[in-house]
Amino acid sequence: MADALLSVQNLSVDFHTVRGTVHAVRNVSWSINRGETLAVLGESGSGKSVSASAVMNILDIPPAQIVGGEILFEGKNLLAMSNEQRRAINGKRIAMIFQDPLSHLNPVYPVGWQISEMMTAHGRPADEARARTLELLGRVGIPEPENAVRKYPHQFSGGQRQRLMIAMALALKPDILIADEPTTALDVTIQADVLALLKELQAETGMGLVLITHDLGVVAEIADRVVVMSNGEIVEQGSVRDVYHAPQHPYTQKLIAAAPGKGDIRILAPDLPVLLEARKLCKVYGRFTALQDVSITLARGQSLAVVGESGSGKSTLARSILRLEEADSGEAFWKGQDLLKMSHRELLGVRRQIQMVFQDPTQSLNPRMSVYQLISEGWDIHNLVPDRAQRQQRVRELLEQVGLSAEHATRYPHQFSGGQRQRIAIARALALEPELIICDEAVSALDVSIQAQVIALLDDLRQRLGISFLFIAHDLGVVRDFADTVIVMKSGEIVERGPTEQIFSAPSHPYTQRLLAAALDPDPDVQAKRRIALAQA
Amino acid sequence: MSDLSTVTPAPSEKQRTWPLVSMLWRDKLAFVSALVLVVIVLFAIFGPMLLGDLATSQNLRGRNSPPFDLARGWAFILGGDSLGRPMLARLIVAARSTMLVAAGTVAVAMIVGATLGLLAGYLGKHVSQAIMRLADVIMSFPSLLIAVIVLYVLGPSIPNMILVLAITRIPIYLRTTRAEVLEVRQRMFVQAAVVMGASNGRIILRHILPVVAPTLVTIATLDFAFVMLAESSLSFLGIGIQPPDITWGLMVSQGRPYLTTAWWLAFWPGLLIVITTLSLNLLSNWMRVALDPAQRWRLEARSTANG
Amino acid sequence: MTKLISQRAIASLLSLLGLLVLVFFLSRLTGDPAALFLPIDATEEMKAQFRAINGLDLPLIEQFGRYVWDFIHLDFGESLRKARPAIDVVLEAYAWTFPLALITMALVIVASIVLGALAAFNVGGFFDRLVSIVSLIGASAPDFWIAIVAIVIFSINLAWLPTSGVGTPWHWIMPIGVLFIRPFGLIVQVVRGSMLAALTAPYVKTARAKGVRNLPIIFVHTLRNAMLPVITVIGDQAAAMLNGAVIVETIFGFPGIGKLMIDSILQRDFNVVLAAIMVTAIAIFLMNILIDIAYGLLDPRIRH
Amino acid sequence: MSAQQRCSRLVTLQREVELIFKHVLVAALLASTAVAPAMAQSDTDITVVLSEELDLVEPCMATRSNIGRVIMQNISETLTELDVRGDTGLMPRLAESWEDKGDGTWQFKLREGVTFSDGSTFDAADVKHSFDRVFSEEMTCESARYFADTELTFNVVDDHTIDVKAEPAQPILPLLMSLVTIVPSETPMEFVRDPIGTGPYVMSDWTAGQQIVLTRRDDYWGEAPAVTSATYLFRSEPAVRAAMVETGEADIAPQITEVEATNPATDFTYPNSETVYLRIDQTVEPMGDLRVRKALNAAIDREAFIGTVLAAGTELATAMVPPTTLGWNPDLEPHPYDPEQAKAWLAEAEADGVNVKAPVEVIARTENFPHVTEVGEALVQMLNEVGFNASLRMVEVAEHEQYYSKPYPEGRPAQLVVAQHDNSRGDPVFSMYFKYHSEGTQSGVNDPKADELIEKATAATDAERAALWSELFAYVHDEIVADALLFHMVGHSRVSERLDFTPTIATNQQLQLAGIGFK
Repeated sequence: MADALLSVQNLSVDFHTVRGTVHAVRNVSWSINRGETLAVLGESGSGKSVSASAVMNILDIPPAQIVGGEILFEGKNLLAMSNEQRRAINGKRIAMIFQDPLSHLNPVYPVGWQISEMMTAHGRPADEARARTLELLGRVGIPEPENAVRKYPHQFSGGQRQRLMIAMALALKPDILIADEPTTALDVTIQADVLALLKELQAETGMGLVLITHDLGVVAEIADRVVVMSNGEIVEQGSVRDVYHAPQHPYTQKLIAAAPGKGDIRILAPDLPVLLEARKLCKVYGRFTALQDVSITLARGQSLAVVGESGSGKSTLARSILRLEEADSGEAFWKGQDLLKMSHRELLGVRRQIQMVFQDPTQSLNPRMSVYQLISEGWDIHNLVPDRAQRQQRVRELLEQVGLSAEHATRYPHQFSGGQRQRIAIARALALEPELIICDEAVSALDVSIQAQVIALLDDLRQRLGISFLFIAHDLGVVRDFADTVIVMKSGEIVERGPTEQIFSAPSHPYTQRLLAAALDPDPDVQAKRRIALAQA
Repeated sequence: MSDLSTVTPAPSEKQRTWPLVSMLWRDKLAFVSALVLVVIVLFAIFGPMLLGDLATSQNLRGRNSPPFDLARGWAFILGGDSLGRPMLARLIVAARSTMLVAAGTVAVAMIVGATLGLLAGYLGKHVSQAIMRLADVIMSFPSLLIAVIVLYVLGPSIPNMILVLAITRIPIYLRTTRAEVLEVRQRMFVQAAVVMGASNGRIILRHILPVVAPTLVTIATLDFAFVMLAESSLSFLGIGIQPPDITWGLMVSQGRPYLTTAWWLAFWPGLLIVITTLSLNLLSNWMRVALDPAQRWRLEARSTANG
Repeated sequence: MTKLISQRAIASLLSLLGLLVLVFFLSRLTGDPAALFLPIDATEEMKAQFRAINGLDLPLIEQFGRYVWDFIHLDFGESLRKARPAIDVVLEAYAWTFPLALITMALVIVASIVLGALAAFNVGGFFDRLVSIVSLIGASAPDFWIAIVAIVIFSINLAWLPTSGVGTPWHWIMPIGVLFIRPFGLIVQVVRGSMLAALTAPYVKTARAKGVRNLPIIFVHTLRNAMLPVITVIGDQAAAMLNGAVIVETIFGFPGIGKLMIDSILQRDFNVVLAAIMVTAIAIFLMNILIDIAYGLLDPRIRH
Repeated sequence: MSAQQRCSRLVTLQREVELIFKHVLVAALLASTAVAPAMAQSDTDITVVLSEELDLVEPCMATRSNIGRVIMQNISETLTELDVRGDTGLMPRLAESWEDKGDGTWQFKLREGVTFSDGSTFDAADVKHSFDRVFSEEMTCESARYFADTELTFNVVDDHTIDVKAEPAQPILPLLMSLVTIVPSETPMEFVRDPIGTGPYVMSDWTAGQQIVLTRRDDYWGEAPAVTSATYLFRSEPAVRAAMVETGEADIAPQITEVEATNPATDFTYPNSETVYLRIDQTVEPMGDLRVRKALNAAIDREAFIGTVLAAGTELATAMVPPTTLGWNPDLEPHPYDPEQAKAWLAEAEADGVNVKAPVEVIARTENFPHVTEVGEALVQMLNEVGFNASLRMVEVAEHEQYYSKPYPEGRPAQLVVAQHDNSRGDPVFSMYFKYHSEGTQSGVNDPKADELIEKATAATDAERAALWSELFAYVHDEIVADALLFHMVGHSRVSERLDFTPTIATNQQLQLAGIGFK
């Protein structure tokens, strides 16, 4: 370990907050050599990024404080070096790419300038940097590099932006590339492309790759070794196959078990009454068509999943039905009445019956309202449950229903974890006893272990209360576990629809096929097979 | 970066407010500022009651007595003014009108501006356009002309002064509120309220206003100082507060002719304006950091470093 | 961009008309210019004659109609007191206010951006506190106070600078200096605040990970991103300055628009007041366009 | 507006815009070269710093003091001239002599060999034209007010003789002639910007907002004055004006404040012909009662103001006009300060059912005279000490005018208007009608005897006139106690030590450059 190119040894980092000191990581050690790929796997709050940030000297000190350990690069302790010495290593010997390339690229400078700067900052002449930039852009697959250098980050797609970040990071052929959740914000097909590119480049340059991720699929796809982190500590490490097939630590076991897409597939009960029927919905923003002739039917007790990548129009569909946006044309019948033609007064009555759970509970819950206020607000609006004692009783019941306890009612959203917050959002939706709940990426932002719990909760509600679900998601595994019917959308149109079983086992549309192929399986062996199959195809 | 929230124990409400006070105590500058403001507010509340007569008792033959001379009693420690009244007593008594004008102006401007801003931000394009044009008109309307019109038509008095100054400050709040509302209305929890069927009024008051309020309060703090100075300038031009009302701004402008011969007439009230402004700004700077979870660590870190 | 500007032009024209109506009628509520133009013992006949000559005896609505008609023909009327076209009087004053505002704002912008940015980088440190406190003290001291003290110190005691007037560059130093203080204090704070937020932005992490030095991180990467709110405040301050600096102009005998405005308002010289407001409004409108262009230059996302 | 006019307006606009850019350029250039200020002035050039800019430099407006200070007897001259500081009385200027031809007609013999600064010769036609301008319907000349109810007929006898007939007869017509400036007969019937006169100076530059420069004429009819050129600057801040003389940027600063006037070598204090008083409106309770007015006067400790809030040298007033005025009554004594007596009078009045507790507003105008606010505050306190229910109200100029001049606002409370009145004209007629006649614009008096006295005095001449005025002064001061006369004010001027010049009471209205010498 000591002779590794980069090794983190017994690193401990504290964060000082007003509530006391948080041990962000404790005694973390890992190492990497050229040519290797190491995955650091963990859920949010596990401290998986902290050690990488310490390597790059980008921890905010304060509040962070390195309380122990050392980081050896070529045998020299980075932590003992001057800022100037570390600056010379950053970018040149060790480079880093980040989760959200849009915010990590400077929005006000052309990308060409930003890539060149990586070189000029390390003393390369400007003309050489310019030439190399064009070369790099070509290499990472950005079309028309001569034009692209003059463009700004916002003019590229998400996948292209991550390619730009990669081009920038690799400009000086670093020995080690640290990638912090590089594909998390990307669509599955793009994710596959970016991971493939990283692998290619690694093969070309022989660099070591440290990949920080929460996604078992990504680990299975790309990594040689994996370090599993939980609560700031390494709980398990080893080769990817060993860890997947024989996890030793209970946390790792739980994590692997929670990975979606392995349960039974649901089958839609026949002859249920139709609740919602949308016909030929269209919505156009300027030159962009968000919805084109989209028709769906949803029966009572059905859970209909709408799958698609970003920009496919799946959220617009939900928002149009809810009249959060006005569709340009089409009809949407709720129990035979056209929602789109209702007056505000008529709509108010229907609003009780259709509720929505949003993607990010941190944002969808008003931070200044207590849980009690959040849940009871719907009753205020619709003049329900006037009795105070009865209200408290109902809130208590709802909280218990979603797996929280009654004393949570007086707290505020920020005092809960992400999964708990989503439960509150669900309780809020349930308070109005709706017949349909629209879930817009309702579990996408959650950690896998929590995701599984929330899915289980929703499924339980569907069975017990007969609620219908319109389930919008991009994660096929989750859809497979929850939906009985699937609609696949692309560019505002429905390209395929059918029972879940059929979509997953015998997709007919090429796009559906591509989606399924690009989805990563947590099992490294399965993933290896897929990779070979994909390469042959 | 990882989200650390799940690692941190969820603190209770009590824990959340007390650290603010202890954080304030740790930042000595902000703490002193808060203390100064409390004292000034106390002056404003009790000053006229206790010192009202002392502050108005003239003595023509004992005018402009220099400061730091206890011969005429403690009230003259800061000197006497051009009518032989004790500066200290007058400064304390003037705190009330000064605060009244400043606070009144800021309150009126904020309430009117924020209301219009909320409407402009949340209601349709036409309302918004109309309100914004109105703001443009107010902004190009010279404040001096407003002052002269109001004072001519309604006469000089503290409420009218508040009216004049408030009119000129409304656009600041209006524009800020509108800009914030345009952003906040896109947030998920507002959409969630819409889905539940909440009315516009409910959304504005229950969901948007509480989010916009901290920004408004920050602006108000800074505006407070601006208003004191604006009021002083109007007095300088002869269209501001007039005796027998008394404010620090008026005292500065009345002391102006004596700047070279009896500096204390204009200096003390000027100093008080500076101190108040400084305290408000320091406190507001501190608050901006303290109330923003993304920046709070700066204070926490400093406090740990200090001890 | 052209579309934006033309939209803005229409909106501004509307505001301009609103302003015209408002100022025209409100100012006429404030008393009789004849009584102010003529001595206290002037006869009623003389006052009537003055009103007749200046058309003030007509019904208000007719006066307004005439004013608008002339206004459309670029005629802003005669000054009631100076027997000259109001617009000439105003533009003459503007010829002084404009360079004063321009030079002062240029200095303010440079100084506040450099100091504010450095203070933000040094947050909580000595330099940060020094900049904050000095700028705040400067910004919260009454300006006539500073102006007179400056004259006493620099003209009388030290005899370095002339007391007032506009003859030479030396004459400009004190007015600019006094005028500088308040916007500087304000903008320094805004720059600092905006920079503080920008310095926590993810792209700063990227730059640090790239091995970029501190100075380029502050002045190249962060500053440009932090400039948008600053530009807005600069715009507000510049607009205020285009309205003239009444106090500074009054004390330093600087023949600018602010002094003209307060004199004309107090003397009820309606035509000059209206012309001054119109010219200022147009100048502010043009400046707002400049600011919109500046937004676009600074931030490509706005441009596209 | 014709097309041509519009075109020229556009050209003007264009020129102004160019001017703006020129200033920017010049400022930038100058700032970069940073040359020390070089005042290219000869020893006999002087600089005068005035408190306000002139709106007009129009000869027929020369009785407005800020205009008169520049124009009067410097650019434009009058037929006669009142010696305000000495006792010579009325002196010849452009008229060499005058005589009363009876029947209201006065004949003036004009000086010969006088030329205007444009080269034309001064003759009787110019005099007639000058008066035609004053009475013209096309412009509002200030001097017209001195002839309010008088019809003047001009009869040009020959080039240098003119008969002026006044209807009704005007005994002080020659004195009034000292108020009307003479312009050439070519002068248009509108306000001019390039005044032409017969005076020793000609206006060589007027840069609006900055300066006016007068240069000495070589072809002046009289003795050539010592000052070759005078530059007038405008600064509204008294401290700045004083500082400018101190630093050598200016030579004369009329109207500095008493606070600034601290250097005996350069600072002069002199009566400035201004009288401050409280105008009482007798029509509103409780001011209709004589005892209340007496109490009011007795309540004011006038002496306390002098040397404190007001400058030492300020005199207590017993009349609306300064002591240099015709008929001034030396026997009158200021009302003594006697608060006990005041209280007694008030009690007496109250016993008779007068509501002495009715609110009384003391209305003063900001910037009316130095320390007006303090004066107001002190007055209110003094009134309240004897039992009035007084409060202070400071207003700006336009509003003050509303309260000061008729018609007074309806439904007003009792108002005491603090006002300052200037009469350096030598004859009380310019004051008494307005302030004490029941028809007077600022009068709060409605007393038949006062009316009668004023009318009689106005028509009388010489000793009788003086006696009548004296009687009137005594009557309004002692008998009806028409108002609360307070002070004859003093002015302060700072004069550079290199000048031989002593400012006097006349300096308020005019500043004759000819009277300035060099040491």
